[in-house]
Amino acid sequence: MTTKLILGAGLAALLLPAAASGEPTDREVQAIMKRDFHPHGQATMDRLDQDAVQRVCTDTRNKPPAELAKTLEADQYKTIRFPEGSLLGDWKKGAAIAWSGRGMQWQDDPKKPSGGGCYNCHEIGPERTSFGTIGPSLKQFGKLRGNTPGMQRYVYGKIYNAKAYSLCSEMPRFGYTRSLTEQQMKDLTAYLLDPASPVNK
Amino acid sequence: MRTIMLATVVALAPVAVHAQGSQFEHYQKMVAEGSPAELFAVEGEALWKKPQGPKHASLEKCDLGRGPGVLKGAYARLPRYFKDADRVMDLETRLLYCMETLQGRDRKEALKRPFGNADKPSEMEYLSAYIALQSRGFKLNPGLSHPKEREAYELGKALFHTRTGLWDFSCTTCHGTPGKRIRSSELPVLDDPKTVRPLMATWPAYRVSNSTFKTMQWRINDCFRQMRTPEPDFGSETVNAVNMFLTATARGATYRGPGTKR
Amino acid sequence: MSLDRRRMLRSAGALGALLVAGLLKPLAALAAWNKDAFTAKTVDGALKGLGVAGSEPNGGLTLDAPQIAENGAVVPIEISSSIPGTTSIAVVIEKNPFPLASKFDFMEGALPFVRLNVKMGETSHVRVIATAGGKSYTASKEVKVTIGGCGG
Amino acid sequence: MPGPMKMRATLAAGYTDVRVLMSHPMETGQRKGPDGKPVPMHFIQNVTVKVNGKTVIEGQTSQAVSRNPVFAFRLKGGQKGDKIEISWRDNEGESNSTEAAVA
Repeated sequence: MTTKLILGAGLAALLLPAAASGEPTDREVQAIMKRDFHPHGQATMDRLDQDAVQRVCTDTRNKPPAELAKTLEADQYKTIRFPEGSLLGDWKKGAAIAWSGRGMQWQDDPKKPSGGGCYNCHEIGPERTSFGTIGPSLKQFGKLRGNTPGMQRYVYGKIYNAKAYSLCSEMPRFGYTRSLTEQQMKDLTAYLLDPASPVNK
Repeated sequence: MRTIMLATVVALAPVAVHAQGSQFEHYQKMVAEGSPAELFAVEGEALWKKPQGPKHASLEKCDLGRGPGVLKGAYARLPRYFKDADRVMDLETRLLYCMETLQGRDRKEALKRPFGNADKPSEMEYLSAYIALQSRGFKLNPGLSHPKEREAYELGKALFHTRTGLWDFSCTTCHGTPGKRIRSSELPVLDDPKTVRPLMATWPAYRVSNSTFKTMQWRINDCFRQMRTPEPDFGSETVNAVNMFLTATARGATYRGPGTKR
Repeated sequence: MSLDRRRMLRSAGALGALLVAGLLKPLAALAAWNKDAFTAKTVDGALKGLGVAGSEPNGGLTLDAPQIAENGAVVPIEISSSIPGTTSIAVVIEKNPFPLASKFDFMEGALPFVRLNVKMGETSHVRVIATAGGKSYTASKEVKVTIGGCGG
Repeated sequence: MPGPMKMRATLAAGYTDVRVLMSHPMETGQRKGPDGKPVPMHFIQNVTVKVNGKTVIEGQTSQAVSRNPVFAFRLKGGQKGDKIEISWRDNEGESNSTEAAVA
């Protein structure tokens, strides 16, 4: 995978003394972090390896040059594995996944399924009054946009790898990082698009 | 004297303040006024004076930057460069250094349980409450003149913008844009003095969600946990640099902690 | 059990009955914990336990509480009464499993004012009841309990 | 052994402002401990405020008062040096008290 190749270069970073003034380079920061962190539970050290997306977004403070963004977004899109058939799972299960903020942290049991933490950042269904505002409101998502196969593909793909659509998006790449399973992502897609879901009432 | 004056101000504050500001601010303000933080300072004082370790020594001769045993205003001047250790240290990193040098304690033993819980707060938590309390009324003024202090600041700034971990977060994901919330918690922008000052003026703090006292080393550690990275070492250069960046950004704020947080 | 002890218990029971009936009011009873009121699972039960038959709203009784609490484990509330002769203030959290949270009796030398932190399991009205001159007055406010943080 | 208490009593406009902190778990009986078993109910039931030896406030509390309780009270008038004593007693019969002079 292209992304992995670019990432490899960062791994070889050596600890260079930081300049007496001025911000340290990415490479120096990486080396310091590698020295200062330790693995804990499922949170292993490879999580500190910056890939191309993280590196470019860090370097450009989330404003990548358009051409580069386009190329890397295309790379990211190639990582998405769309399942065959309908992408609409069980919206009820999706609602629970959207609410849970647990999962993938060092104290979490890796055998237990992770949550999506969607409500941390998005307003979604009317049944939850505590929701974040880091991401856009997804209120009535399917009611406003319909649930055509194209729309299902967009939602599933965005959950799988948000960076394929907007390179420096703050949204995690849930499928690409194996944080959510195929079924969980289908359930979330249903929570947003199924006409029976409270989101669309 | 200062603490007593503060208490009076609180008591005289009009009841109807909540007309201004957000609904969340009203909660934050009321919570801050009824803080159990000082209970932890009582235990912290006893720990400060308790002989421990192979050298059977207390921490009373620990130099937090203003001379051995001087606590008044010491917290407000941290993090800073310490010549004896040849590095930048925040309060807890310095306390650890004193445990090792003055008390002769093994680093591993002293760090066995740096973060406590409601049933059993940690030594670091008690001590931080006691020491921070004695900086009330002092302006936050971390060291920024030594090259290593500037280096720590620059590293902290770079770390603040570094996208990392399984979920590609950086500090700015949550703390870079004004007016954002995570669920119902309002998120302060952490590279803007206006929003960092009130925050750094009240850490360390009694944290309602944990029902216990929490420190900056913990606060930063817990952010990395939620960023899905591996765990930063206690007292590491990374954590000290982030703390330095935040404190330097808040420079000039009058310390009024230890406070109370959600 | 000895006969003496049994007899003693019986008379203690009789004394208790007299106390409930309000026929005897020893000073010591003030310091007790009103078990009936505190273990009641309904607002009505709690009020009955407190001996409050009915209460009316009064502007002299003020309750300050946040409209939204980010964490139900600590909800600060402040109550004060300017109703002349206020002798007690009780705090009832309507949707808590045991609604009565506290009751304060104010004697000569104290102002009818209290500030404390309470736990709330869910969004609920917080109701305060003040007693003055044998009458009861009430004020209430809804506190929305929300969930802050990252939920993990 | 009961944890510490801390009290402050200061003269304000026409009254004495009293603030007290109590170290107490205030267990509801609903919470599960690290062993998975529910932690038994353990909470302060009575709080008493005395001024120069005379009781002025009798409080009764339930498990719904937050962990590490904080109370603020107001006393009529008062003068510097008045002795304030606050004590608590919990459902397990444990108790503690603290004293302070009005400043």
